[in-house]
Amino acid sequence: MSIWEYANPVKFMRVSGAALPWLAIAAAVCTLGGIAWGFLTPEDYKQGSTVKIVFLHVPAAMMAINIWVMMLIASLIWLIRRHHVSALAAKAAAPVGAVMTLIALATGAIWGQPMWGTWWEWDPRLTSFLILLLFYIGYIALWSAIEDPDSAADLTGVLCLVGSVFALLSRYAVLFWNQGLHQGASLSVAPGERMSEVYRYPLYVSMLGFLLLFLVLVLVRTRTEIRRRRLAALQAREMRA
Amino acid sequence: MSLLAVHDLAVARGGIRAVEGVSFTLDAGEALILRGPNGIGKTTLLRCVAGLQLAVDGRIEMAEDSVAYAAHADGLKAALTVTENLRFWAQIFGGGNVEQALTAMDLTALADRPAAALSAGQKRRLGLARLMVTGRPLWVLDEPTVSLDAASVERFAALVRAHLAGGGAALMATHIDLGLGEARVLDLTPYRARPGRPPGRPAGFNEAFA
Amino acid sequence: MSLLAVHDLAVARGGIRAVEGVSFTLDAGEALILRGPNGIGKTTLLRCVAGLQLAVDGRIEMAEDSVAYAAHADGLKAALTVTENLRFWAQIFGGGNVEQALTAMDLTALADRPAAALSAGQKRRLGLARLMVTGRPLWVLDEPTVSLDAASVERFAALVRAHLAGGGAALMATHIDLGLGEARVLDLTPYRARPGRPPGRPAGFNEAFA
Amino acid sequence: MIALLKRDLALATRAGGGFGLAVAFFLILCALVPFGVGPETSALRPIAPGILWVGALLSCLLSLDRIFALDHEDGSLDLLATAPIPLEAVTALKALAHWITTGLPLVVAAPVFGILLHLPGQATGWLIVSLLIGTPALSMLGAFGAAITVGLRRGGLLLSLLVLPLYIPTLIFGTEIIRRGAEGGDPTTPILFLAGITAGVMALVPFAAAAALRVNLR
Amino acid sequence: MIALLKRDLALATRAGGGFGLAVAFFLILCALVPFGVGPETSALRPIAPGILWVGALLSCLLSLDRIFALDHEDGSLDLLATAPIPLEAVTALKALAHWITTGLPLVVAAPVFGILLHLPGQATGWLIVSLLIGTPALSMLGAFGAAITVGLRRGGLLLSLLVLPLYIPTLIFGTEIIRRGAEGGDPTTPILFLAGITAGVMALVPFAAAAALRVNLR
Amino acid sequence: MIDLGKYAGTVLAAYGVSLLLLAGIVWQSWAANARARRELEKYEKNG
Ligand code: HEM
Ligand SMILES: Nc1ncnc2c1ncn2[C@@H]1O[C@H](COP(=O)(O)OP(=O)(O)OP(=O)(O)O)[C@@H](O)[C@H]1O
Ligand SMILES: Nc1ncnc2c1ncn2[C@@H]1O[C@H](COP(=O)(O)OP(=O)(O)OP(=O)(O)O)[C@@H](O)[C@H]1O
Ligand SMILES: [Mg+2]
Ligand SMILES: [Mg+2]
Repeated sequence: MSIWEYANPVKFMRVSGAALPWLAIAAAVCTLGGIAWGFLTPEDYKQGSTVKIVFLHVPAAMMAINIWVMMLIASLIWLIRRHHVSALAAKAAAPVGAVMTLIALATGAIWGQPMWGTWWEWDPRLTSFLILLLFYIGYIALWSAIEDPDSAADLTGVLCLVGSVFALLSRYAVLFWNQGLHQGASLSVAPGERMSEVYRYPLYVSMLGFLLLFLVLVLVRTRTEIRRRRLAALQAREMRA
Repeated sequence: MSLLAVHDLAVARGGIRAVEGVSFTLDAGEALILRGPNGIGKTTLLRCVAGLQLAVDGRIEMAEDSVAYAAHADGLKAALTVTENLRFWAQIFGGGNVEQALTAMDLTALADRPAAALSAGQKRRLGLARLMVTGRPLWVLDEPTVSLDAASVERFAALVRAHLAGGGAALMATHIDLGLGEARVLDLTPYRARPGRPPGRPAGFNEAFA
Repeated sequence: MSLLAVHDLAVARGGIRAVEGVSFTLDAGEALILRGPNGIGKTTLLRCVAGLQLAVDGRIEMAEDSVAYAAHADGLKAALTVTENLRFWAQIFGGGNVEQALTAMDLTALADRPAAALSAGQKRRLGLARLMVTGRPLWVLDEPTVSLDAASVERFAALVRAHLAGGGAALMATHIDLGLGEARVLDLTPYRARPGRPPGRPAGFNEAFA
Repeated sequence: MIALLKRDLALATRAGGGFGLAVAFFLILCALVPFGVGPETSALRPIAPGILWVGALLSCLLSLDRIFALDHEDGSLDLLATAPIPLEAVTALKALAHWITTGLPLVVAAPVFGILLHLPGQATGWLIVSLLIGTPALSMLGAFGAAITVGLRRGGLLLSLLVLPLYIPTLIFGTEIIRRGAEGGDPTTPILFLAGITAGVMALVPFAAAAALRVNLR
Repeated sequence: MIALLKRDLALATRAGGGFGLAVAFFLILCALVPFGVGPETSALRPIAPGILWVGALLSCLLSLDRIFALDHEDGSLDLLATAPIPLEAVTALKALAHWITTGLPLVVAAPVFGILLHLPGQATGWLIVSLLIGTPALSMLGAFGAAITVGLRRGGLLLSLLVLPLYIPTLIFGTEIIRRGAEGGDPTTPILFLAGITAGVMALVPFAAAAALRVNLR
Repeated sequence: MIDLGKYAGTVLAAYGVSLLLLAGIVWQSWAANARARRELEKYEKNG
């Protein structure tokens, strides 16, 4: 059986419906467990208790990027193979990605206040995230503006493609822009290898939790979209008859 | 030689099939009139033939670049004069005699008027004159005589006859009588798509999830 | 008692008079149908009566706030449901029973659908239901049966008859048969405005400088 | 009357209503300016109030053409004109609905976006005050511009051109409030002027807008 | 092909075509900013390149919705799609026409408006260079956004929202050219980047835009 | 209760904001799904 079969709405509904309860439990356990564990870790000698923010910040930042990549893949599948469910999955993922980006931005900003003495700095990495948020907003806005679902799926797919290229391009432009000003004085975050095991394991759990949470949310939201489409389809057919 | 051959065509609008199983051929010198109640899918079928949308099923056989399409919107620019409008389309389609088209549709007197100052019927005549300058053999016309008065309808019929006599063909959708007695008529009512999930690829979201 | 009296009316569109010298009265319980070729000025006259534009000449006598106007555009919001659309207009015009209007136009089953999901004919029915909730005695209708199928046209005729029986009146412009045999018909063709500078105030720039 | 307001709010928040687009545009503008003028706090801080105000103005501007045009296209405006509500009230209500769906969110969002531009903390309060007093005038003047251009196809750019000059006094007093307030000065005078402008606009412009609408309807 | 370009230019310069509106909008924007940030030279000079670029960007933006929408409404787009010109060429030509009627006038006007913002003299040349290289990309990306939103009524705000993020790299390199040039540095690198972006956009975006148009036509 | 030191406000704010946002998207997803299911079932029942 090929993976493409799951793009059949009926099969998708059946399989996702069966998997969802277990996934939801796992997601809840890992997310809440990871966050709580992180909250209980000891203070860092340098960053104090603010190190606890990493257990929200890093998973969210990671997911923010990964979700966009997933949307890109789903859009490509739709544009090339015309699997309707994958178009709806891309639509379903976008708000989740936007929220993840917001969490990364918000926790980063809150963290920056004690660490850097400012809420916001036009550091390349932060700036790239702001730009990513803009792309999410545009994508979501386009989906909600177009009434005809077939056109909406195609047009948002094209936008996702072009947007991905420009998101990448913007990242390089931003690197050029800010380093062109103060050479090398970038506010880079702590390198990973300095992180001790006390922090590493809760971080892994939390990252897994965010990933599972994303999966659950995408499945639920895709199911919502499928139901809405089905209702609209039945009504349209009745109207035509 | 047939200018257009349609085999077992199914077309969809709004993600749902409108008509299916439509087949016909159109030879040089022939005219075919599509009829059917509102919403059966005449416009959709014509747009498929014109290449503006894809057929869901079936085949359309014809030479490339042989279609001239005309619908309710005439593609006229209000700020340009009658001649300018016509010359533009002549250049885009590569050829076509503008003067001759103006004469045929009795627009010579209005040649230097901006299109904004034309009445609805005059605009429509200009839209039909555009067909002549495309130099294309197959005319695909969607309700071509909307808002024309009786004299202009006759003039239109004469125009189509001349086109047919010159080896062209015409495919038209209309609700009213065009005064083209020799044209074949195809009523689309029996081809209305059956509801229910059809086999094969769904036409769009609405069919995929119905 | 006459609901509407029009005396020697002249109306203008695009700065030029369309019809002039039109007079008629409309009593409670009466319907009047305006006829005439395209572009004669039916729509313009109706908009004058509805108070949307000023007459160039002549008088229109009627009680204030007695007109309900309905034209091609139904004033429906695609994003609102059928009930929401209707309730809005009922509230704006102060009163009117929404349920009853829904029932009369056979829209109860569709009450919770967004207007976007209605077919053209259903939209038209909703537009007519709007007339009922205005509670106004004089209906001014511009081509009310466009895109209605035969059954809906009959339903519309019944609606108008009920309105007339209830002491209302209707002024309609149409090209087709509405199935209202009892209605008077006024052909506007003889009232086409004579070209040339009319006496009195010019209707607009185009006339002032002609 | 309330029904009209409620409908406009409902339409704005339903799918396709464009609620939130103005705020998103505002965010983009605030993000673009640093790309243009450079990321240094010293460059951004002094211009932050001005940029925020100009940004709010432009965001307001771009949503104006919806005020009447959609109602014009679907015939609602004809029907509203024959309804027993004066057209002046209709314009005022529609401007109010525009303010609630556009101006108010901008006021709420401005302090957050101020962070991006390193707006000094003590200026934030004055930013909110000035926007709160000033934006109603923006919506009402915008409704006037929208009423004038309602009959034009794709008249968005012309609308901007007509309306922006009308916004200048509001902009001047609005930023003056923030500047004085942030410097610890007394912003009472510009506040009074701004409130005066807004009050005057609310009282008089509906009549002009209704007149323009009547011309466009016939 | 030439006929299409000529027609679009003729339409833009006839009555109602909106030629010059973008420059007027640009002027108003440049005039508004000093009201917002204060009139001092010291305040305006450092931000002048950025403001001019952002202003040019926004002026370009507001005229975008005309690129395809008018042709869509009157049916010309259907006819162009059936004409023996590939739709990719149509989008590229329309973007070119937009650039000639909007981008080029902005390039010409920018140095003049730079005076309003106290742009330093040695920066003017670089301003022109950067705009000349960058604005074609703005028009082409704008045509892409216009193609995506052509079916929407009153999609102007959404169009801006989609297009502005795509403008970011152009904006960054454009202002970087001026900053480096004015400081006497070597602007070759940003010039090369900007030219590269423009070239890439011109080569690839017409295909995306034509694909979007095809979706909207069916 | 664990001691967060001088950064208590910072840490709590970060956790608060994040959990709020997460709860928001979870709730919205769930509510929308429930609503879609209800409407579809209602339609399918009414024929
Ligand atoms: C709004 C602001 C911020 C944003 C958008 C942001 C974004 C990011 C991103 C994208 C990552 C990389 C995640 C990955 O690739 O795994 C990251 C990691 C990290 N950030 Fe931030 N950040 C922000 C502010 C801050 C601040 C203020 C601090 C603390 C001083 C901080 C500390 C960290 C740390 C410690 C990591 C983990 C690095 C690693 O081990 O990979 N961030 N952030
Ligand atoms: N934008 C749309 N979205 C969804 N359905 C549509 C859309 N446009 C048309 N339809 C539907 O598609 C079907 C076919 O429409 P089409 O315009 O081809 O009919 P037609 O035969 O040309 O009708 P007419 O005689 O009124 O011109 C109709 O049932 C119509 O309701
Ligand atoms: N916007 C306009 N500018 C100039 N002239 C116009 C305009 N709209 C209509 N006209 C002209 O005004 C005259 C009256 O038009 P009106 O719409 O009242 O006609 P009508 O009798 O309703 O026609 P129909 O039967 O087609 O509905 C027509 O000659 C028409 O060409
Ligand atoms: Mg049709
Ligand atoms: Mg009429």
